Amino acid sequence: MSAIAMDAATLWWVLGTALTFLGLGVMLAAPALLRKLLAFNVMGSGVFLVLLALRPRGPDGVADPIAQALVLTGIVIAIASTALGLMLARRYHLATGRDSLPEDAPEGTDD
Amino acid sequence: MFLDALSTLLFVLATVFFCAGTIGLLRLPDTLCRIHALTKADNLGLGFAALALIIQAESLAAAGQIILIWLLALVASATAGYRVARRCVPVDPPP
Amino acid sequence: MNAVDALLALVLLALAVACLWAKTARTGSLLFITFGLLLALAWVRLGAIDVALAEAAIGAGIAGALLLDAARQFEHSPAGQNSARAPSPWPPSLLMLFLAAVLLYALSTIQPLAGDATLAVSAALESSEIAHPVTAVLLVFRAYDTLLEIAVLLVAVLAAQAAPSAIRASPKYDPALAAVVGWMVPIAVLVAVYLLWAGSSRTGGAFQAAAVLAGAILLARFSGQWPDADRLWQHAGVRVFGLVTFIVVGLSGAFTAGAVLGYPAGWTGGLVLGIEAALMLSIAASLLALFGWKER
Amino acid sequence: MNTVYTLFALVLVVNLGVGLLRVLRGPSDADRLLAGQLFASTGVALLLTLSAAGSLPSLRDIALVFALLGLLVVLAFVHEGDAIEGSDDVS
Repeated sequence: MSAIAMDAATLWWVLGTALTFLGLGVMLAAPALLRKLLAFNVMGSGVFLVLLALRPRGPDGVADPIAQALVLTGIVIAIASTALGLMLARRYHLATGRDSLPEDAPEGTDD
Repeated sequence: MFLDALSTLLFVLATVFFCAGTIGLLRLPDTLCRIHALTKADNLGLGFAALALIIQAESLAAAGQIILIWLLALVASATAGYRVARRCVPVDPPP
Repeated sequence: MNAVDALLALVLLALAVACLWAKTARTGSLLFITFGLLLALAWVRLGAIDVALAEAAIGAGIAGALLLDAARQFEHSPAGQNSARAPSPWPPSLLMLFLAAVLLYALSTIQPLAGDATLAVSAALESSEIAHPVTAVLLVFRAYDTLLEIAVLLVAVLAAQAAPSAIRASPKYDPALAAVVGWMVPIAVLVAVYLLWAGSSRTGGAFQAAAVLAGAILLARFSGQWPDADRLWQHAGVRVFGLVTFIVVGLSGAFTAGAVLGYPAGWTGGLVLGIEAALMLSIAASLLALFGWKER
Repeated sequence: MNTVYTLFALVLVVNLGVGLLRVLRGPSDADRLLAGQLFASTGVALLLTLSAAGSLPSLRDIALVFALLGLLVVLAFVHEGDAIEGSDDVS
């Protein structure tokens, strides 16, 4: 694939790293709350990919059961916190009509 | 041996329909037209692939599950096409 | 098959970028759903079939419905223009690049080895009386974690309910949709029970089953079917049932098996299945509660 | 048979890659949704093929979930009735 001899696991943890920091960057920089939540989820997926790809596979090609259990737990927690975040963002929007926090709002777009 | 050849043939047919579906999705001019690509070409492709895999299935239960999946996909995409089309077309049909 | 992996990874990366820089909240949500769909395929390629099943049900199904539901509200708001502003790039992205490079370097020096814990799992699998290793880890070896996870889910639900929920219009009746959903929902419920049962011997389990179950109820809800059954799900008792069952069985393990969250020999399979069934109902009800749905 | 499975899987992933153009380009969200549905049915075919190739019966369960919950996203998308939207909004 490239200069580094890339096996399948390497491919996935490289992708995982890319997704993690894409997500983190957008989560920090984006003003809109919903975009922050999307970024949070992308970041989470990236972390899960790194976590799983780093574990060696079992003899039958099945991924490590402990890593799988951790990621499963993580997915459920991620959806719970996303739902909570969405709920807060919606209530905030209903109350103020904004979709981003005032200190994050870019100049001139905040009415 | 004959069954393998039959499966391969069905896979080739599935390839044709899947590619047609994807090309349709890209090339057709508007949303309503593009629904065709989803509901017709792609489901035929999936149907041929399912048929090819049923021939190779290791048990009756596996074959049954593949058929169920195909039926569900058919119904789901037909309904999806209908709902999306309703959204694109302004007039309600006469009661 | 490496070409399949590489292509899949590229598509995932493109989707993630498009999702994060999407013009509107709704476009972003749609792209995220597609991302989740393909991520499930990536999990399959990684051999993590349990995770793939959960991602297909939760990531692409439930999360998609949640996000689209929320995005609609932001779409119609006058301030919705704010989200059109893509994140302003430079200083953080340089930092991100630097951190990514550091992490990549660190990861490249790690030699993947089967750790002691992994070896312990495969050694102890025989005595745990559960054939599927992931289920054994979740409910036998790491039962504390799962117990607390359910508690966290309940806390999230409680917090979400502290904010009064938005009121939605009940959907218009559509005969064609009602007919389709009318036979799809029973199949989905059946699939949920099947996944729960499958979890004791192969891929499946409470989380995946719960997500499918919640999906089934949402299907019914979006088409305006079975409102009475839907109301039953909103009862708080359903949400805590799983946690209570888990705690009761866990505590009784102190007397019957000599350890809290232990299972008496010979009973593990049945008890775990019972706990998982209770958890399935509660997780599904909690996921539904997180939608904050209240009909007009 | 395994070569055939591999080739077909590759064809499907290439289809996903090409279909990505429609997802990215839109122009309307309805188009993205349709492309996403196309991804779902391609994904079902891919899962069934991989299940046969690797003798992994569990992959069929995932395909089943894909087929069941794909409709959920569509219904969430169109849920609030029949707003006019689609072919006319060009970005």
